[in-house]
Amino acid sequence: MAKQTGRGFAAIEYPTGMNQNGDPSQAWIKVKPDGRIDVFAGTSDIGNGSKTIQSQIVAETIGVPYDWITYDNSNTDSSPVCTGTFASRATFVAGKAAEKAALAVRERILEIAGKELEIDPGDLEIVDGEVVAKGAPQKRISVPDVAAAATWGHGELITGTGAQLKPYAAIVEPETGKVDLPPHSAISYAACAAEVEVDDETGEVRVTRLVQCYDVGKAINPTLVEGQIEGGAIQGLGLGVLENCYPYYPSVDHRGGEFGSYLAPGMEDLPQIDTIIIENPSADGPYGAKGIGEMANNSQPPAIAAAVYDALGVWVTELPITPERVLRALEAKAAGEDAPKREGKKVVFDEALSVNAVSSGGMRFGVPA
Amino acid sequence: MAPAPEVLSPTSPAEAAQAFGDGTGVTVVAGGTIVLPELTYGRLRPEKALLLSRAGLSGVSVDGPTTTIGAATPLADLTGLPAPLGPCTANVADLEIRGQATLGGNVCAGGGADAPRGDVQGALLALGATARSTGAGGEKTEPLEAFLDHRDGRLLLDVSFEQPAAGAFVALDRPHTHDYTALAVSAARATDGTVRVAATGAGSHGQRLPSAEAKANDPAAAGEAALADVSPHDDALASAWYRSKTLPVLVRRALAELKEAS
Amino acid sequence: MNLTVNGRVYELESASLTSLLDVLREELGITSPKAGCEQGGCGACTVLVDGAARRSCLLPVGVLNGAEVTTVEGLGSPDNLAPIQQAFTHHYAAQCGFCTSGMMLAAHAYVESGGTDDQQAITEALGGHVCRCTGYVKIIEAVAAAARGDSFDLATTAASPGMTNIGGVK
Amino acid sequence: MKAVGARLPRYDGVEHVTGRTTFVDDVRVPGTLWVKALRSPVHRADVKRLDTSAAESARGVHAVITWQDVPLLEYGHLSGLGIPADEPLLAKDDLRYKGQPIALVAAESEDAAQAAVEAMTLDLDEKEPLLDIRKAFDPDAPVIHQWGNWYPHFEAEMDRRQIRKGDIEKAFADADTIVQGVYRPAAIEHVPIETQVCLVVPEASGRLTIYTCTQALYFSMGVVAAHLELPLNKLKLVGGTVGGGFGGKVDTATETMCALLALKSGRPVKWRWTREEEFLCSSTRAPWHMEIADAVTSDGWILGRKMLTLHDSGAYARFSPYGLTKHSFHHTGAYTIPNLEFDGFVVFTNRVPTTAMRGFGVTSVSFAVETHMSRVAEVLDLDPYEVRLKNANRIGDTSPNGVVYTDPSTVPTIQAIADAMGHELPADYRAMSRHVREGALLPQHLVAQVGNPEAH
Repeated sequence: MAKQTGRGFAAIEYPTGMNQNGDPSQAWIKVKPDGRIDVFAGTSDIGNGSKTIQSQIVAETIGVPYDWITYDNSNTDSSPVCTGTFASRATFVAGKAAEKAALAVRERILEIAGKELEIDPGDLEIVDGEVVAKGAPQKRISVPDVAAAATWGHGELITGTGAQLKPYAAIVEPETGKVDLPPHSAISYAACAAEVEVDDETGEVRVTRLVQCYDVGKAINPTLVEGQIEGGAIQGLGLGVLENCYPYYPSVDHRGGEFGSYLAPGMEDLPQIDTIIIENPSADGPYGAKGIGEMANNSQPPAIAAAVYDALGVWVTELPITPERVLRALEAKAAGEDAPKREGKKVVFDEALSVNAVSSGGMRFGVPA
Repeated sequence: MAPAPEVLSPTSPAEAAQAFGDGTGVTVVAGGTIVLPELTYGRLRPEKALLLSRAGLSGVSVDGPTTTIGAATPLADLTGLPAPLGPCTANVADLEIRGQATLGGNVCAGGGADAPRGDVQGALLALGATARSTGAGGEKTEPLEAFLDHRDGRLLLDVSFEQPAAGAFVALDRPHTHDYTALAVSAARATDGTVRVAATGAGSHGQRLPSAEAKANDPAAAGEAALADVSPHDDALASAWYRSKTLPVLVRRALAELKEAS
Repeated sequence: MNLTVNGRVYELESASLTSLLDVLREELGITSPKAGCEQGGCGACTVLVDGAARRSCLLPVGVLNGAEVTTVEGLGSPDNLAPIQQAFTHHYAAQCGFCTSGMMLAAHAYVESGGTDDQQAITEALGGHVCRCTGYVKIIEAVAAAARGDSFDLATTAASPGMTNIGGVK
Repeated sequence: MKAVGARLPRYDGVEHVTGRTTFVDDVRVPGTLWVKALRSPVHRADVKRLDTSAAESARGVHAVITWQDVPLLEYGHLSGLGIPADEPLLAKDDLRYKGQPIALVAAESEDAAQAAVEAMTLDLDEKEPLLDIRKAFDPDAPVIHQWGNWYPHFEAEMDRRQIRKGDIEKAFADADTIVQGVYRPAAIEHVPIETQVCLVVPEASGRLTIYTCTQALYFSMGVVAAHLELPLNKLKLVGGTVGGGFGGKVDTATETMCALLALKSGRPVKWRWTREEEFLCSSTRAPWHMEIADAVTSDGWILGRKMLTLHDSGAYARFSPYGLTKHSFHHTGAYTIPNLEFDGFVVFTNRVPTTAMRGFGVTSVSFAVETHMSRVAEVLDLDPYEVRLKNANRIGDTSPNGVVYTDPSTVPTIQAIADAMGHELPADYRAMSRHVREGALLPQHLVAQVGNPEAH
């Protein structure tokens, strides 16, 4: 019995917002007569925290406390359009719409406050729910008083709308894949090192540590960013070593219909996780934010595969890296059958998996040389 | 739609035996961890259900060298017992399931749809346990091995075994509290020196590994020999190939652990 | 038969083989226990039965006559959160919130039974509960904090261990 | 007080910890019927006969629907982008995957609905399924989809997604070594703890209120309206609070069918998938087959990459063409490779349709590209961090699609991990930045592409 340990590394990038863009989101805001803020948006919160993030963006942008915000994404009668919560777009795209709507509201608050205070709106700012003259803080009016003035003096609830849409980037040359516009308006970056412990007699792989670095643009709420990164890390671990709907695919036999046979990661799979956050702001996201949700499970599988190689000297390139696949690779190695085929300057791994070995001629992968 | 089942809640072992009768059409609900999903999913529509929770079939008693465990004893009550049974029960599912799942339910479990069940069968076989059950022809006490072959139609009352001189339990460790163990091996050395080795996950229920037992003094040889005793299968958790590769490892590790414990 | 749920006694109409989960959700309208799998595999339906954490989807209500059941509704209210609820809030242990009720009740039972802040012990107690969102880090932090008896500032949330922010780039 | 950048509590945190968040399954409407589905028991078959009459007359049953009840049977997930539809809402003439819905029942209880499903008669002519995407192109492969075994509707009606850049022949001719490998991630389940669920209430006004767990309210509203041929003022989708999605709830899996049952029965109907249905019948993350050959120099430059991707779409297209396109745009990973030849195919098989999942299209290519990078380093006997740092994309480099990168962070993220792991980097690698290439970092093969979208 021998437990072998190994380390592996990977670096990745991921587009934020929908591929090729063309995905609108919008926010509508109204200010109640007492200054409390209602935000209407169409973004589903799937646990990612978009209710929280968009509320924070609105609070910050207008200049009022977070707990003044009511966020309503509950139905299509009262919600503006949002393409949806996917493609890491709920903060990056829909959050930008919320920022724009809040800017419009802020502008109208300052306009009305300017009339009330008889000061040019350009000389006013909003701090903690108070409209204050720049350089003359004694001249002030609270946002609730402005909202009341708007309602009873101007006959309006202060409102603002904002929309975010990057135009669709069409593929203009189908032969080359060339696009007419950037196909995504921000890219996030990450890198990951994995440490594993492998039982070389049973093939069981345990991921013991993940050290990760993410460029998140700007962490609107660092706690929620951590939640995305940690949740992603363990899903990436699942992809790497545990999960498979069809354990013997392309055979579809033995598909698991219960938690007892589908290996979703559990608490005991949790490795030590160390994370480094970089904030390299994006030009298009709210406050420079990029989407963090999706990429969070992309860097671990290749880092784990490299760590398994480091531990055992075998490459397992079919995921997940199951105990069975590890043992089969070790057997091939012991039989001297795992080495890549060398032919001239070519080094060819995984020949048996290739279409060249499996297809009866319908599909080939040819390499010039 | 099926009519509502008759539900009986006996309050003593005798009442339970009587209610069970010859077992025809009776669904036994002990902890419920296996039966309830079958009911919920509509795969099981019993005519008559027997709830064992108040039947007085729960508890561990020790009489000299002999330990007797009531069939309705929750697995959580057994995790502190010596190896192999203690660590084996501790390896079943999670704290909450162990608090509810019973020894009898585990011994009587058929194979699951996707994976093996009946984790404790191997440990009890290694202990040379006997099973006391009722059903057609009345009460009967017999070796667990014999009982496992004709469980259907029997109501398990309790199992008994002599505490071994030493025991060991080894399982594939792919860590999942919410799945079944793909393969586990139990070994025990009785006070008379007899070594018994048994596996769960290598067949439709737990089984002794006589070829391994014959070479118990040489763990590596015993591991290889064990393959002669099993015909492993593919399921969602592991292939037959993988089970046949790891059974020798687990047998060897269990026997090595047993040596150390002796 | 009757059942005490969150301190209130109910006379039940459901058949004996009905799961406790169905009784709570469908007969009594108590919806915090979730039907995540009805196989005992996820833990989203966990409630306390006479103080012990149990999967309500696996319990036939017929065996529970006279039992005391506690759901999250019985732990604390929005104005008066129980310590474990405060811990889950402060440590951001709930993302989508679907596994949260079961997870918290298991955690509550763990803490009440004298559980410590040891990660391995927490994992042993809660390990059968599946959360797909959080990666468990913050759940473990929350349970450990509750076990230590920390007090919680609910206006803010805690950073995870092992997090470093190095700001911008060259 | 700052809100942005602050560790504020979750907006709905107190609701979550008090069990008061209302998920779809927690909405209570009196008189709600339960829904159960007749699903395909086989991977592939022609339907010879479907008889639902026994179900329709069964006790407690209020409505049964089949394909005949759907005003517009086929509406594609990407119809909004002009991509044609291929998937019927309910199976009509043939069954393409095990678990495909054929008919649905709304009845007064879960048991009654299940019993009615079991009373239906389904006669099938079972056929040989196609399951291995590598064999889909073979002359002897069964043809399982009306469009053939792979998707034929990319721009200009191409049957593949292509990327071409630079001179691939020259890159491979100039290479010191060619490293080739195959990468195959599996299908996985999304496993939200809340399974697919929907409740539809027919209102007195003639509108339908649809309580939904969709990740995309407007998208799902459009799908329902299209199938039902209803204007949007007839629909109100209520949602926005979802018990985990991860991409699987972008599919509008239940809403349309429940709407049809609500219209037909005049009663509220609820369909909550069992966990078993979720595991066996819901869409999955796709398995992919990727082959990469890199033309590399002995000192670790990647001159060119040739890549073949087969994307296992399952029985229907759903979002797969979108996913493959995204995949193709990122097939160089975080690196600048000036000569490229990428061919990707969306391949149909007789398994559940695959769909979006966290990292859609890119998770697969990240695994392939990065494992391949580790192999390249190993074959060349070079440090895996250094090979990556050298080829890492810089400001001014050009992407596979001819876009100039403006703010890549690849270099700093790699350096940060090297530091954290105590991995010693030589001084020149430590000094690297993300800025525009120059000097030793601008070898001849990279010159033409710097700052030049036309070098595409």
